[in-house]
Amino acid sequence: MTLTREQLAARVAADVPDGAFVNLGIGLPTLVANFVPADREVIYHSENGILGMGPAPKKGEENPDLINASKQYVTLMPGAAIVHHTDAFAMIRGGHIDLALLGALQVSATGDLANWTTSPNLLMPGVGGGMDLAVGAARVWALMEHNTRDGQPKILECCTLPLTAARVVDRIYTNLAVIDVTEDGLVVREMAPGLDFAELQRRTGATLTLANDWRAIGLSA
Amino acid sequence: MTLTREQLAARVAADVPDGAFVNLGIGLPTLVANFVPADREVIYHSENGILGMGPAPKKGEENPDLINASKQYVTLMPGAAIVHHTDAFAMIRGGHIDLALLGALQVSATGDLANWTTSPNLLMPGVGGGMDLAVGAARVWALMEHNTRDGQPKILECCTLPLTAARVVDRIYTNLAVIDVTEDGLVVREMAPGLDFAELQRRTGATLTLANDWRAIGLSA
Amino acid sequence: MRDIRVSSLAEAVDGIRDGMTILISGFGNAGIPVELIHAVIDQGAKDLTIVCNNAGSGRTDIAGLLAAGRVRKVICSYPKSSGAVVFERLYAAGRIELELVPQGTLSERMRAAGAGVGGFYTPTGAGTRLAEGKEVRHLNGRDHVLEMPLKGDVALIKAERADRWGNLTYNLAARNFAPTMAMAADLTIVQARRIVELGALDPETIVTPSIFVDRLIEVPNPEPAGRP
Amino acid sequence: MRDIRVSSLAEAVDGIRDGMTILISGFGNAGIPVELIHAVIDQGAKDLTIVCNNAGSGRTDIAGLLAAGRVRKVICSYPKSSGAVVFERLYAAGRIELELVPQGTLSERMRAAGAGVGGFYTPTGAGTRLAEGKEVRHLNGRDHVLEMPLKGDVALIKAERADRWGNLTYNLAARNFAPTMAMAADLTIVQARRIVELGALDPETIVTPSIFVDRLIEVPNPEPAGRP
Repeated sequence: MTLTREQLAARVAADVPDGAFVNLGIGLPTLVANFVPADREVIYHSENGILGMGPAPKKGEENPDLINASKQYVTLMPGAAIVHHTDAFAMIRGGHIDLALLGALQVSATGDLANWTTSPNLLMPGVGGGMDLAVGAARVWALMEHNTRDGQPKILECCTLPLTAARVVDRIYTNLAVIDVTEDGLVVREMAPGLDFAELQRRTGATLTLANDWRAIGLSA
Repeated sequence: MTLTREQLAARVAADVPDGAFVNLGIGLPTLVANFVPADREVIYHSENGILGMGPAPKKGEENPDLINASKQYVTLMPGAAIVHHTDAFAMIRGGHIDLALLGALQVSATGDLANWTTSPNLLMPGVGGGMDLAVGAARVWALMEHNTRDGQPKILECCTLPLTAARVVDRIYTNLAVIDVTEDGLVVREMAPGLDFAELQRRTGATLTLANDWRAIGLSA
Repeated sequence: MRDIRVSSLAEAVDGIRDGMTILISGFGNAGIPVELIHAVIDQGAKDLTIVCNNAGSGRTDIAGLLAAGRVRKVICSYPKSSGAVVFERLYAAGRIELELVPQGTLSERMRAAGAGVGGFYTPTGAGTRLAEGKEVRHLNGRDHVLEMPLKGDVALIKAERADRWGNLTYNLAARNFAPTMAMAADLTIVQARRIVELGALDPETIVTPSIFVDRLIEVPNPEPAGRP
Repeated sequence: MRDIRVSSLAEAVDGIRDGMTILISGFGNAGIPVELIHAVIDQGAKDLTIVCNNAGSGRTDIAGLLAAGRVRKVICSYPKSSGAVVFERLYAAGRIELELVPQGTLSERMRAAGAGVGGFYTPTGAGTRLAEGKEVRHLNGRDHVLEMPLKGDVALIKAERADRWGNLTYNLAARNFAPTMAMAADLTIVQARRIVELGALDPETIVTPSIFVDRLIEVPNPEPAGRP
């Protein structure tokens, strides 16, 4: 079996530490916040100048001057701070963000990340803060489907798409597995229930090692 | 005759433009503020994070958290802003300060400034924000006695003391003359009443040119 | 006396010339100085380079400036926002130049211009296409790219409150690039929702100090940005 | 839950080790974290490098740390303040090392450490003794010196108000180096005159956001610095 988007988000959420400063990328990472246990106080950073971002406002209470990096309406938590863009990026680039959850198009065996353009000729590209986050955050977790829609692997020995940053990803969460990027290569910590390692390897474009203490991904969602 | 310290300060003050952002160095420059005409709104910057510094407080109203770069108690003008040190120096280094009035030990014919140490071996030196101000301010005026106590010239072809910054001084005010540093060398705009040019040149270690429209320094103090 | 208030939007943008580089505050639709941009459209300067995080959405403000054919080049991090139809059309047609800069580097380059930093090394972008042709240096165990200051001839800024010296505050996340851009231009022009008496702003909570601001106009009810 | 409050000054400075670099907020006697410095004296770490604008006056706090023989090196812009008798004596005796840095460069180097800048070019100091041995580069028509980030293992910070996340405000010009130093250290330790409820500080007027602070202790009536 493979995880749904919600199951994947819930699995990632289980690992988000209490009290951490976290930046959530656009898409799947944003979904993670919905599954973080209520007893954890996670402080969300948005690169347009918010530290301590809260959930979406109630209908009718949206403030056009209070949006996140994905341009969605948000709220502030008690303890939030507003800063300007350069300071918001000092938090990122200076290594102060504990954890960045980033969507990925490809990840290499050495933790190279490609997540900003599928286009070799950069037609209508947009990079946003992705390169800053990938390079600057203390830990980077990449979230993605394990394979492309047409079945191609997204975990590769070397990325074929333009890089966002080299050697930055610490951990990969996919709908099939949780994989650590280590100095000894890619180590599988968890696999989707019922999946066997040979099948996982077959669907992966880089050599995997199965951890001795691997386990099945726990599904809470 | 030669100008007193007060006369010199008053002469400089007459040239401080209305509405300007000005940083006053320690010593003689600080005295200038006392002589700026009351109808001019000059905005004083202090490198420890004050823009819009006001005069000394009344006795008994001193606040130990409100001091200037010389560690003297000051007040705030309406319109003042408090910033942190790095931002205060961004104002200096980014060229935003219209005018820095700096005390000088020596000034060269090309506007090199030496004002931070008299010691060739740097025994107990202190540089403070002098190099930043000399390099960063849009205009730099050097204020000093024309000669040392033992009669040596302080305006020289080349400074003999360690430099604060090269080619930064725009104008020199001394107790004998007002001298512009130009691409054609040092041009005397004003001389102390009664002083003749030959005498001024004799007391100066670099070649001077007397401006055609030179005049005697007006004494208001 | 320092009093930088001007009496009309036309006066606010007076003197902007063809070929200038204009920094425009805002992120998404928050903090975009709509009325100042429209004044630039009316004013007529062309062949402009604009620096802003996004390349405009809808048909008004930034998109309006692009649609009017005034912009030669856009320097930004994320031109492809939803609704960036005008930019998309011009870019696809090869009628506009794009310099894509990582968002943090964009902000830091402007900060460098404002703070007198002549250039700086950052690991952001190293080993990527956006660093092609740039000097790379290994520092502290990591490849860094040399990035140069990005200075504006003009900055157009939207603020919340202001006084006649030019001290500014902003509203929430509409602050974004404005304080940095205000530092980074030769001529910083501000539209504020409200101009207050000198001394009414708390010195400790002013975000942009007056020294970074050159012209000020009150626009009490600014239009939202990115209208269709 | 994020709650960085600690219950004693000893706990606040726990773990500071011999040989560490400590950034100490303050300019003159404003903003010096006197009680934290005294806790470091009590704690006993030695062979320290301290970074602060001045090298202490009187006999307490920074001067006390110097007098206790704990400091190997001072990095500062202006050691010779009036009353810097302890430093003067140690320096004259060759018992302390001094790295003299222009004040703006000192601040900018710490900011670089906090903001992930790997190095930067500044015209300040070019052609002077303080640039001897440093790389010089001609940029934008002017000589620039390459300056490297200055990072602390620890920062000792004095603040006015704080909350349990570590958001900070300061009092007037006691702000000075604190916000920059708070960014620039691995372990930022703060003494605040008052700790308030989370949410009591206005998000728009917080000066140091919580992400830069690691430990917090309330010191309601701090001693003045520089006592004889």
